[in-house]
Amino acid sequence: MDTNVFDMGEIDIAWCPGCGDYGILNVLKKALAELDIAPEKLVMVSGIGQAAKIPHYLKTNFFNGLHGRALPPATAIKAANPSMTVIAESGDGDMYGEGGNHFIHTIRRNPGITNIVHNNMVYGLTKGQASPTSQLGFKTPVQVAGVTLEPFNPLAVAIALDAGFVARAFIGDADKTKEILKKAITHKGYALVDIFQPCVTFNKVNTWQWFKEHTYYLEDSYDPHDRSAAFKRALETEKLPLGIFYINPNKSAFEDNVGIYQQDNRPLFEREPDVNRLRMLIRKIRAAG
Amino acid sequence: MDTNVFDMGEIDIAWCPGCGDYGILNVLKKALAELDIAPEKLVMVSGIGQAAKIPHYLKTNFFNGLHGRALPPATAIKAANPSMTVIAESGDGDMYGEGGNHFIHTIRRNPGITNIVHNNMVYGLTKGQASPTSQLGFKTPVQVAGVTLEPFNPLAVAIALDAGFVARAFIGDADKTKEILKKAITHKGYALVDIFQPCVTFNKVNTWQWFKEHTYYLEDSYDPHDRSAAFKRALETEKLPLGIFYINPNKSAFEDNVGIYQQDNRPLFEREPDVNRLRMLIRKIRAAG
Amino acid sequence: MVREKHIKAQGISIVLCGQAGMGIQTVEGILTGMLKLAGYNVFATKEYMSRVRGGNNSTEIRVSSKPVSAYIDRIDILVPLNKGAISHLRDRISADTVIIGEAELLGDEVSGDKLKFVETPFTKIANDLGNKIYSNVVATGTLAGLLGMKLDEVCEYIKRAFSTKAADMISNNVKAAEAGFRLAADVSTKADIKISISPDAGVKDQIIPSGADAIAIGAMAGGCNFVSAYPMTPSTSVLSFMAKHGRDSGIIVEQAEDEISAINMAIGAWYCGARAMVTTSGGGFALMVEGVSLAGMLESPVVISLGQRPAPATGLPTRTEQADIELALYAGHGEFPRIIFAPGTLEQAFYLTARAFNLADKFQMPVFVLSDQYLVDSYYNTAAFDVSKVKVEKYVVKTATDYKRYEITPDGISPRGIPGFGKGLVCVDSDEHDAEGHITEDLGLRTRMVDKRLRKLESAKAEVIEPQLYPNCKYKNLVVCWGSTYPVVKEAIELLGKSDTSLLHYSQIYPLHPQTADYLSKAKRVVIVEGNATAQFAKLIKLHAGFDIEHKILKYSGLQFSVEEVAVALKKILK
Amino acid sequence: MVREKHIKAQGISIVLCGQAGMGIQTVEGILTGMLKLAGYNVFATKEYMSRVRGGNNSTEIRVSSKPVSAYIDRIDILVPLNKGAISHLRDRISADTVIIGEAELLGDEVSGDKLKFVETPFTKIANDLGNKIYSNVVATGTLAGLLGMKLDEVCEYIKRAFSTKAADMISNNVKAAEAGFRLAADVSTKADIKISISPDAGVKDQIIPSGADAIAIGAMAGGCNFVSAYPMTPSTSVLSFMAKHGRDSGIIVEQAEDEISAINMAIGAWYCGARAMVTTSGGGFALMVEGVSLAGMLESPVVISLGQRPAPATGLPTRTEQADIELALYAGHGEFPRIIFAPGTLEQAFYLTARAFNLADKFQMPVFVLSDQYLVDSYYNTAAFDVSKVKVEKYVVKTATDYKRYEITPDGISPRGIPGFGKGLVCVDSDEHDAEGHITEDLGLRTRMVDKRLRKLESAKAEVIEPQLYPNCKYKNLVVCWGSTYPVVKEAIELLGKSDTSLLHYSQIYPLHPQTADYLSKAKRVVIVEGNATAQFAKLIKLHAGFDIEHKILKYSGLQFSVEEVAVALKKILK
Ligand SMILES: Cc1ncc(C[n+]2csc(CCOP(=O)(O)OP(=O)(O)O)c2C)c(N)n1
Ligand SMILES: Cc1ncc(C[n+]2csc(CCOP(=O)(O)OP(=O)(O)O)c2C)c(N)n1
Ligand code: SF4
Ligand code: SF4
Ligand SMILES: [Mg+2]
Ligand SMILES: [Mg+2]
Repeated sequence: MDTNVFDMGEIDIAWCPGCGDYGILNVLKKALAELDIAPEKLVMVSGIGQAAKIPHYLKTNFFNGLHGRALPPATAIKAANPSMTVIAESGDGDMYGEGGNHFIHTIRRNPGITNIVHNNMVYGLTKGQASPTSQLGFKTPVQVAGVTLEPFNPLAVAIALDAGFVARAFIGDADKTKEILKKAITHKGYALVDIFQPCVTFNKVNTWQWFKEHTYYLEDSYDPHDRSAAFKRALETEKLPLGIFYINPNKSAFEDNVGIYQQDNRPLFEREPDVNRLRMLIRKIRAAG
Repeated sequence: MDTNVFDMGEIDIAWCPGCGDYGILNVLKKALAELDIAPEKLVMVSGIGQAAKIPHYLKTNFFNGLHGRALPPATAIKAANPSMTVIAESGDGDMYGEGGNHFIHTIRRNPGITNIVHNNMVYGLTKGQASPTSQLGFKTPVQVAGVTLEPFNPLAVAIALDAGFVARAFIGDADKTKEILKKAITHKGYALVDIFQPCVTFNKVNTWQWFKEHTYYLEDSYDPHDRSAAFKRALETEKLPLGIFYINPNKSAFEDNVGIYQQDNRPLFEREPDVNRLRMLIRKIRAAG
Repeated sequence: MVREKHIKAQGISIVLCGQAGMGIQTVEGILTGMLKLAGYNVFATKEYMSRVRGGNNSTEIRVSSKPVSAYIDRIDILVPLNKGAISHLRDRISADTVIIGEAELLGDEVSGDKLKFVETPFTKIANDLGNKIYSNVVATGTLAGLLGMKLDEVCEYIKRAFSTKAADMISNNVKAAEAGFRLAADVSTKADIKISISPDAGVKDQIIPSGADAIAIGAMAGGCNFVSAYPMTPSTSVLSFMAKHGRDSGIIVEQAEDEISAINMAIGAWYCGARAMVTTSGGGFALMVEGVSLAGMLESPVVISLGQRPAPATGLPTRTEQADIELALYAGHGEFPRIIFAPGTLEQAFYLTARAFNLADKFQMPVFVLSDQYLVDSYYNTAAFDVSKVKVEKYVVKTATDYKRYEITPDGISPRGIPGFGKGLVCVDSDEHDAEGHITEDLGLRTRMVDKRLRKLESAKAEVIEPQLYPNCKYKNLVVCWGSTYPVVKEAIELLGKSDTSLLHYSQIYPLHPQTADYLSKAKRVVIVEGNATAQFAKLIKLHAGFDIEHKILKYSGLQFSVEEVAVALKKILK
Repeated sequence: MVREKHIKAQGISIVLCGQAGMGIQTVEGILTGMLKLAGYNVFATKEYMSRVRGGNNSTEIRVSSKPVSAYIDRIDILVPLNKGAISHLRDRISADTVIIGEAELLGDEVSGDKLKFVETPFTKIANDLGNKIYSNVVATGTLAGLLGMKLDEVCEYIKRAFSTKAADMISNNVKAAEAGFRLAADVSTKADIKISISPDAGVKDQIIPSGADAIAIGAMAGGCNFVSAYPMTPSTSVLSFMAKHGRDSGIIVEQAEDEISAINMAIGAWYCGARAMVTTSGGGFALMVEGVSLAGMLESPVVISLGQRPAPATGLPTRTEQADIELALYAGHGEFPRIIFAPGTLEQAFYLTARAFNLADKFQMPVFVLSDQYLVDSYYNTAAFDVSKVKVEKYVVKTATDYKRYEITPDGISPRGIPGFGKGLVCVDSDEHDAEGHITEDLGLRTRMVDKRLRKLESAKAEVIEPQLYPNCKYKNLVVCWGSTYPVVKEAIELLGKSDTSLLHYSQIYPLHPQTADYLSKAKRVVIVEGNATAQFAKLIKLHAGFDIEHKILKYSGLQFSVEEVAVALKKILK
């Protein structure tokens, strides 16, 4: 499929020149096109933030909801119509801060969605406060003496929760990021892709250069099926590994667990209540005798 | 100190006969007494649930707040007056379900509080729905076909978040539980103690017997300072280890990081605004020139 | 005399009282089941503490020759199961109340000679059968006997009720019931009561759902196929019903990690073509307030089944109140329309919940079904809900390539497409947006979008349900109420027996019916009855109908109104 | 003529317009700083898009011989910095508007001959100095020159403003300012404008805070020592101020993981003796609704600084609106009292925020300071806040061993102890509780506790702040407004020049001042001005004062009212 099916034409993009978000947008379009996912069969779900504006910049169905709340609607959308490809995409503050509880429990629930997080280690849209992934000592207008909270390690937490697919990318490397995204999107069940994305305006510490210097790829020989090993790699801090940390292929997806698609694979919108069954049910209430 | 300083006298306790909650109450009182923590210097903070009723059953200061919201007020209480001993105690649903986001971020924030979780793998007060720690297949009036969500592993997640103290106990062994609690309470910074507590009314699977058969203690030789090793042990499921999984002694507590107690250790309630400083500040606004 | 007459007219009231976990529910379940089956009119309601074991809970069962559906204070027969039960109900026990039970269990509470106590050896009989657990069935038998049931009907029912148990369990239970039944004659004599309630031919074909059942079935009839919720008393019973019967009916029922997730899931589900509902109570709903606002902005349908209980905060988890109107009405930042139903009967609970789905879909706004613990937990026989009267109205359109989700239309309603149905793209946005659903900072467009959203309220007003006037449309005094208090106030007015006094019951409280001022200003005196402390519905009426109701009967103890107390309060005002 | 007179009376209005990140703020900051220092009355307000770079933002700066504090539509001098700026402001540009800038940057937008455009080579001059970044300072110099400032004052200020930079940066900036200053004469001639605004002796001793600054300093003066918040426009500036100045003043400022945590932290902090505040906006506040109810039940003080912006949902993040009254008023399940302030001036923002802490502490209830983006982001010179006028009133008691947190008292206020202070234990509970703070199911006590909590509202009513009447207490027409619109409506009434028309401004909107009906019924015609679509304050007045305001001037585009539009709308109504 041609990438340009996702093109919006001449639009005004609200991101700063030089921002890593542009790269993620491009890579995502390419990945989708290469996977032949038609715009009408895709739903982008996002929260609020700079990253969360991404659905406005590619041509597809989208649900741009509340700050921190992309995962619950994404889960429901997938469950209501499993034939759709669903991507939930937002920033680090949105997904790991405001949305932290959904992050944990969506992983447990394991819906067939791809969760892409633009990790710029800062709150971009609200002008530079610390995000959960901000590094220790990072100074901001609110964290005036520097961040003292332990940075949130999304990979380690996802592995602790036995997420089915856990990966990290750096948008400085578009090709590899695209390959990771493609694998994530085709993974059955929940897939996390945390993408390092420099915020050139509000994060003067974790710059393009910094990410380049502080990342490297997991070896080709690395086996992502060992949870404890994956955890150990996720803890590395001197240099941050990139790639697919962990895959658990043995999990069934939420939309399969809800138990209504086994006999009848129609999405919910095509269904009508079974009036006869309902009549019987009404008769049966409290009719123990 | 005598345990009876915490006794409430003749009161009506709302727990079911045979519930593990009684044991936790007793052990807690003993631990506190042995640590010589006076009732007036202690604040118990809880949410809502059967476990969360515990502050009503021992004589001390308490803040019995909202379901899922024990940790934020506990953090603030400790920060407002670091000389108090603060214990945040609730059930598994309260702490890991409704309160999941606070659980994550309180660990990152690392206030000097002890977080005790009554883990009965069920929602007791609301009559038997699944909790985040309910085991796969566990049937309830809401999870009619059995739980399909991956059980929440609080220890693995806490270790992933680099919590300073992570332990698990089983109230079937009061003495060892007491020792663990004492270490947790004296730990500087956040300490998690997840306590297996049979719910005799709504959890007919994870009974006293079941816990007895499915738990064992970490070896004496086990070193709780290795994070990856701790993680590995936290993943064990055939038999669930008990004891102190992980200690990180190198973390500074939130109340020390807020930066106001270094020069002046008075609690907030003893302080008055510095009027002269304020006058100067008012003069300085937008007076760049 | 008067009392006999009243019993004749309104049937008998039996109250069971004991600790949580003692088996009140067994007696209640079997008794109401067999009575209903035998064609008696039955009503049951309970009040209980927020604990799993212990405490003092009670259930009232009314049995009557004619339909009954309201809580009364009067206790004709009391079955106390433990010490504390009698003091718990002290205020409701009169010299005429027949108390049957075991002095040994009840202690000195029954020793007062003002009490009409008849010793009934339930436990002894049970022990003779080999296990004291049979004592509940013995008591059930006694009550059945007192009520004039036939022994074979009783035995037959017991057999069926325990049919899944072991053979000796079944036969022992039957024996227990028989033995209990035989006690009845003795009680009747000793207590000098004679109850003559006749079965009602119509009852057999009726059903006997609780408020929770009615709401849940209404949702199913309304095409609900997605429920996301977090457990919270008193809303959990709706959730459990949907869970139990959902899967086989193709309904997804998911317990969310919290209420925020629940409502955001529900909105996502509607976006993708499902018909979704959340069930919650005040405190849980408080967490959904941002989500309600999201529904307002996305113009998403969403059905919110909100079971009220006393607040603020955790309040009294298992009690009842009507204090969340204002919260439902004003929840959400910013301005956007909504609809609020407040059923007063099981029938209304069924039809209005079904209707909620159609209106939510049609007007693309949040629709509330405001119930409370009293409504949800009470049940009585009522005509079988007629599913054929409910049409699932779907307003989803198949999109064309140039589809625009937020097309500005005269009535404010934009045709609603869903992804995966048609050739168009469906774009919804929580920011202010243009017709295509894209973020805008065009401030003129902003104003038009606000206007568009608010216009939908005008459309919704055209379909407001009329308040119910009872018994006459000519009245001097008008008693206004809403939601669950309907049967109570209705019976109170009957009890009062003033032909110049009518009742006006609202089962839709917002938008307020446009003729409200007409109804109210026709009366010489208007009284409102509400289960809250600040007369919230009266305020709504003042605001939207410009009518200031002078007399207020308010209750906020956590207990529902009783027929008698409403009658007494009305009498004082209308004297 | 008229215009000249107006400029004389009300000073001149300069508007800067460009993309985010282009340096509007630099020009604005330096210009207002030097003007204020030189003794001019200055007012500045901005409107901006929700983006970090690009788009079209503008700042209005009014400079005047007498105090000004309101937004006007009129633009006397426009400095457009990019293509799009002129069309962005099209509606506000008149034939008299002098536009200075660079045709090359602005493209064909300036080619229309209806525009009074004067070419000013800011960039060229900057490039000559070695870097185009100096162009903003060149423009600043030109504006300073046009306004009649003295060159040495300008240079002096520039030097100080850049004093932390490298020496050549300082000198280049001074040169840039000088060069710009010298352009002014040319502009003056070409555009045929002469501005004569005189410094005002009083201004030098004044301060020039924004609304956010005023709220933050008010909080500090009120003894605030704990702030927990989650960033959200437009409340973040209060949070940042507290963060910047907090530590050294012994204030704990913590960014919470979400708004739920923020309010629960704040309540916990008060419990332990802190004086805590949360700062948030509508969507964030929506998440605090359960917490507000908790404060109601615990009888916890809590101060909520709520900056309004257009909603529902994400709405227009960086714009203004007054549509969250009802949300603030009814937030929380169940019934309990609260207080809502809505400052209209910087002075009110300061004093009322300080007062919020005292009242919260005294009445043990949530107290809101309702602001909005317009108030928070605007600034002007005002008398220095007098800290000595603010007393930190603490109502905490030292507990005795028999201390009972919820002792029932005649005024509903129980002495509030805190843990660690005294011999007693302090037990607070979100369930309904007894005097000791323990869970109760005593339903009589429940009723008394509800009554006790509601009684506090009566106490709070005794301390309601009077609405401000301006200019006369004799009037035929009365214009009612609240919150941030005060200066705008005030100036509109001055502009209107009708001596029979007065303004009534509410800085406390709940409880509503008891004389409201008196004020309103004295007028022949009453008009309300509100920045929302459904006239929420008018509804509050209808409900609590029983007065139905007929005429409404409402705006909900996301922009604040301008003086002119209020004047025009009033004229129409009062004709
Ligand atoms: C309930 C709520 N709280 C706060 C906000 C304000 N807000 C919008 S985006 C954002 C943070 C954005 O950070 P991140 O998610 O990291 O995205 P980025 O802008 O960095 O891409 C915040 C705090 C909001 N819109 N809603
Ligand atoms: C906001 C909110 N949602 C839901 C509830 C209802 N609720 C009270 S306790 C509870 C769960 C209790 O489970 P857990 O925390 O495991 O405690 P346990 O009773 O098992 O000790 C729930 C769902 C509530 N009180 N508040
Ligand atoms: S603020 Fe940062 S994250 Fe946002 S667009 Fe600009 S560079 Fe990107
Ligand atoms: S319901 Fe379960 S957890 Fe609660 S008291 Fe009873 S046994 Fe204990
Ligand atoms: Mg970010
Ligand atoms: Mg539990």
